[in-house]
Amino acid sequence: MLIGHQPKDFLLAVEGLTVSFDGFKAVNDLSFYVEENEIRVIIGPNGAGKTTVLDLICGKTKATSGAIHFRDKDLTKMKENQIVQAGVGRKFQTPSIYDDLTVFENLEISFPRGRSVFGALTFKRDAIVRDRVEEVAEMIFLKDRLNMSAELLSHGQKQWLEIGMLLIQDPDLLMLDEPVAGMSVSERIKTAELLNTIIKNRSVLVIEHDMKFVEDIAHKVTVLHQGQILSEGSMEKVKNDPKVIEVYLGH
Amino acid sequence: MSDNARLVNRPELLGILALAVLLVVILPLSLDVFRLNLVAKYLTYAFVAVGLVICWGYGGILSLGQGVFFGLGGYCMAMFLKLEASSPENTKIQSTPGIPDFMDWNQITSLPFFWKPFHSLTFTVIAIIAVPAFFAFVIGAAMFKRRVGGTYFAIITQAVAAILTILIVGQQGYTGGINGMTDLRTLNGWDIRPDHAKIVLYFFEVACLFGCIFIAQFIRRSKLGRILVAMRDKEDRVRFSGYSVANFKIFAFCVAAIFAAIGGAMFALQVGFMSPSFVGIVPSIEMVIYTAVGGRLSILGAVYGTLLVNFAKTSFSESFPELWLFGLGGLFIAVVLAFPNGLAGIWSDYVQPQVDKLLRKKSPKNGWTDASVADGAPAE
Amino acid sequence: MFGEYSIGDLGAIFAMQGFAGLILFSVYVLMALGLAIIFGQMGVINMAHGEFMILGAYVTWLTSSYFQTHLPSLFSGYFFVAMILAFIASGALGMLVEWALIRHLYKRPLDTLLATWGLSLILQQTYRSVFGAREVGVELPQWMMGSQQITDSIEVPINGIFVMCLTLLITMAVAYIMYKSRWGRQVRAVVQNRVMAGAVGINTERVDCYTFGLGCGIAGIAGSAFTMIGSTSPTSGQLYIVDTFLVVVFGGAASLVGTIASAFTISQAQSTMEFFMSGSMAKVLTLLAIVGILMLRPQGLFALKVRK
Amino acid sequence: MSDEKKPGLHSPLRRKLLMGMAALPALTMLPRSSFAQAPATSAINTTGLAVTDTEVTVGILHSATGTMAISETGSIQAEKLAIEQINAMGGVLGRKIKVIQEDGASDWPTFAEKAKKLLVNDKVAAIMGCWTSASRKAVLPVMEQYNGMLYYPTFYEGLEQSKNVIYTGQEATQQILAGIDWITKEKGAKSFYFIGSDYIWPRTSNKIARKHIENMLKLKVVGEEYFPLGHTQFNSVINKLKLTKPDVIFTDVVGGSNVAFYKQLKAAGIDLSKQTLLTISVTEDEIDGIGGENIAGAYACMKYFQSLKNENNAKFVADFQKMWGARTVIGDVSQAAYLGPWLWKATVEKAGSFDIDKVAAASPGIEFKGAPEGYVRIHENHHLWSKTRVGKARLDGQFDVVYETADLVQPDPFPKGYQ
Repeated sequence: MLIGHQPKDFLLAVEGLTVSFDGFKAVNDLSFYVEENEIRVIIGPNGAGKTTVLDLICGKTKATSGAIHFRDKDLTKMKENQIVQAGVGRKFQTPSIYDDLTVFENLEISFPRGRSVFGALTFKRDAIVRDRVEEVAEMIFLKDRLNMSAELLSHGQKQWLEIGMLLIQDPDLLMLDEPVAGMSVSERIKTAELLNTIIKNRSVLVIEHDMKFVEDIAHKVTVLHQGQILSEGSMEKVKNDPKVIEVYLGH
Repeated sequence: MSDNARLVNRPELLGILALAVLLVVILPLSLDVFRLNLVAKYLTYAFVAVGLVICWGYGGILSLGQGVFFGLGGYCMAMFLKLEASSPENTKIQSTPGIPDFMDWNQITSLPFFWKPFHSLTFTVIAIIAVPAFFAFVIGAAMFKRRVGGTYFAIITQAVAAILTILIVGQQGYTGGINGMTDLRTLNGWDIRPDHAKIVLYFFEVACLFGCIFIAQFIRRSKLGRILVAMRDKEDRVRFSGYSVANFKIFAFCVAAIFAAIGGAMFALQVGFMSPSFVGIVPSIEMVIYTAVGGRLSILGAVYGTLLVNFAKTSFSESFPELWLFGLGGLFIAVVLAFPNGLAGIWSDYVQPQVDKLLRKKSPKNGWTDASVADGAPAE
Repeated sequence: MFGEYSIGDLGAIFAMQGFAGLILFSVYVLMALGLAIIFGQMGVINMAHGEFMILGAYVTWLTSSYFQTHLPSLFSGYFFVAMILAFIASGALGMLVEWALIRHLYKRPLDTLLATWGLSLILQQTYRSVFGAREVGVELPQWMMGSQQITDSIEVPINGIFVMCLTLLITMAVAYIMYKSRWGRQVRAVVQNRVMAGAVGINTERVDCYTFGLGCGIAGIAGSAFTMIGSTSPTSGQLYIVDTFLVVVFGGAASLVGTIASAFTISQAQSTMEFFMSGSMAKVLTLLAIVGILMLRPQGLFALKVRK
Repeated sequence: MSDEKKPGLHSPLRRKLLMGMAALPALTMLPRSSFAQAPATSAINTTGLAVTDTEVTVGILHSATGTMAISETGSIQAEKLAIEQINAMGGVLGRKIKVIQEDGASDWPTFAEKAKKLLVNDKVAAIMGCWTSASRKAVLPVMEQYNGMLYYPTFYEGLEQSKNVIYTGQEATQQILAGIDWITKEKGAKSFYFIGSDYIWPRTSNKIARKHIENMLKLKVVGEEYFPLGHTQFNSVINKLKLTKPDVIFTDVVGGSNVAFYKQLKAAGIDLSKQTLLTISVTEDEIDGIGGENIAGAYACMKYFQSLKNENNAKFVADFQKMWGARTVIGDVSQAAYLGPWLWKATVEKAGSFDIDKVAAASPGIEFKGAPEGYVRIHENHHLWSKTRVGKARLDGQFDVVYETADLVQPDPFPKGYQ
């Protein structure tokens, strides 16, 4: 919009982003900007293209047209692992962890060192790694389960573990896809607490349905509808936008 | 080195020692040279099986073309040996002495350029590793960078095996055709055919096999091993933890290819010839079954599986040739349906608990399982 | 090489060569259809596909022997009976195999590959024990032999025409079953979302079983038809397996149109190249080209870009 | 000793001859302590072979499983028949032949492994076996290293000669040249088209045929095509045949490809009663699978056909079918395999010893007058002198013998001017 030519002022600048699947435009000419240390929540009805936006940013899906700038890098031209290395972390909707490994190993793999083939071969589990893993494990309430096989964790614990895996990566932009979905009430509370601690000092992009939760954390809300932005701004502003009300009540 | 980087834990160490005792002491003492040479032949396949543990068991990449690499390694070795066996004195009845006999039969009058470097043993040894690694890299890079995996990859490796077989058979002037390269005699002047040479070669091979086992074990215990497991499980997650999944797959595939090639080279030395019948689809799939029988996640299991299947093949086909195919077919099905972790799975599910029980009774403080659980963990 | 022939000669040869390509095309489609259903719709790699074909061939041989000795007057029509029997035999065996083996392995596609390979070994040895190691010669009714003169210099083999018609018929039948019938919708529903399909009342296990049976049954018909042009021995099935898989994969596994298109491309390429170079090199080049293209376009010729 | 138990096994004349041959060394070498007594084991076996006072062990090494089982079954049957007949006549040097059969499983290293087992563990006095060139090439170094004796039955490409092998089939020049000469004269052929499977035997055979046709007969070869083993689609090459219209199609396609080739040839309207086709790879065994109606009219160039009319053969065919079933057919290789045990017996008896070196040295000049193909003799180069014949395929899967060379053809495994 205003300063689209100087994306450096934003951490993330999405401009004119379009992707079509076999003619169907899941995301259509979408533009939005995320600042440093901003918490942005994307809401919208099912099929609005929310998850697709995250897929596009993290490189899982290739854009048909448009640009995604992260600091001074064009993410549309990079591979997934390069995007991660540039500082973008992504949590999936369903917990995506390694069932065959222990909690410790799950976290260790996400530790940002030894990511090349040779690096992985010569990787040593030294004090730095161990301390960091333990620190993160403490944050995600799994400190006493480090040696447990991850497949034995409960659903909520798996969600936490994945959040922990992101945390240990220390990304500048954290993308969370429905982090509290499928959790029990007590787990939800703990998760909100957890998220509140980890979103400090970084930008966060969250997809969430739980409005209470959204209201708690969001700096700014973007409402997506049919692949396009319906409304954008503070929670207060969005809530009172007649277009938003129509879409939500229409359902 | 910190405790986590320890190469083997206690049960594994015992397993390796047991295998070493079997291969280095028991078999050589109890078998005559003929049988020992058979074991040596089986062990050449064990190299392939160990490679498949890394590539298939850990990496989840099922290659049905390991015969290609076994063949490439074997042919590299055989080319060197054949050149040595084709000295001008040995081949003076040919129209062009000094070139391999099959070239002479095919009216080739001078050594083709790509044969010439194989006069050098050093070059040959490098080629045994480098040629298959290069092929595996090219195939792997092309496939994995484009996210071809699973069944597609298996089918394409099969096609590669088919292509190479047809090429070798068709280009008989350069490759010996369907007969392969036969009558290999000496290695740098040292006759590889007599019994004492077979015994020396056997121990050399066992040493190389242990070398490969240790390399495989090192890979398995490194973070790379855990990444392979992670990849097999949730490929996308690994990618979004910042790793290039393709590179790791290429690496695993190349390691498997190199192991297979070493096995092939050993085969040429042990058996004294190399032929396209090891390159094709059927032998390639049989090599997979060795790994499956041993347990696709167990390096030592792969060796035992190879020995067991081949021993069964030899003895069955001696007494009941008809039953053998039923047996082999049944083995494939049984391993897949009932024992997906093969011998190693049977061992850890049924035998080891009994052993543990016995050991615990004797010395309650010295539990193996404690060691294995704690291993790989930070707190110790 | 063409200098010494007249234009008419050359025209005739090219016409016949085009026809040879069409026959090869039909053969590939017949081979691949059953596999395309099994691999494309169910994701199962059936390495015993060739053996199911050979079962059809043996059934044809048995039928022909029976008609020769018991019903010689009806011999000219036995082939149709044989094809139906081949379909039933292979289909029934397929359903049995699905029930006993495949259904336990749907979540492990690579393991189906190993298990069905084991099955293929067992079937081969069974054929060898029952029918002997040697090839059996299937005698054809007189009307299926020889060729049809189209012009003075163009003639086409009758069994080639027969295979082409059969292929057309079966392709149409399969297309109808998969895309128009209620059952076909069920199959596709199960492919797309097994849990959901089960939830809306589709008996997914039965659909799987019938789908596998249908694929194997078509393999049986293909085997029956191939007695006209190929050999029938316990190991003949293995000759087809790589080609068949490549046709299916090259086409893009989930698409019948893709399978047909890829069969067409491969057969035309192969038959054209065979005309200009030795059969061995033609084969190598064809395979290389397929592998090369698959490396560049791993999803095959006809795969849709879908939203995951 | 048990000679009389099977009366009529051979004609009386030949039986006397064989008896004489068997008795000769016994008479010359051993003390005549008793009429029926066999020579002492220590005298006739100085190298530790598996020979006892009553038995001698011989190996049979063929593929009973795998793709080659189709072809090799006939050889196994013929060898077992010959051995049973020899045992019925009293065996070799008074010792019954005991057979150890091993399965090569169509896999060349397995052949080498089993050959080694037979020689090293079982210490067999001779091995009847191998079929493909590849299996022979794999076994050859083993035979030479451990000094064994192999009787190899298949017609093959030549370019080989070993002290440790007797080649009872024809080498390429023996099989091909006379046939090509005859067909050229008979049909006034001017042009030839070669079609073969892609491996060493067809390529070498075709090379020899080409040299003969181009250099000796001054005629033309208008095409030469090879297909991978197991290839089943021949429509393109059939079109090329239609384009080039050769006088003679010369084929050496093997295995399952054979069936496909002839079926498609017939379907394409190439009538073998009008188009001359000469094959060197189709015996009665192959026609079983191809179907007589698909190949009737083709000419095959072999040294033996089941329909051959002579006393020996009538007897052989009757015995063979009695042992293995009335519908069993006998091809060229089966007959050659049948020669192996008989030639070995004759050689051992001439040498008066089972020792390999003595048997190898005694081999040249050994005759076998009871051969179904007629008289054969071992050449200095360990191949057989034998006649070449051309047969014309009939509808019932048999051949009419239309030509045979007047004399035995000399084996020439390293033919000058053909390499």
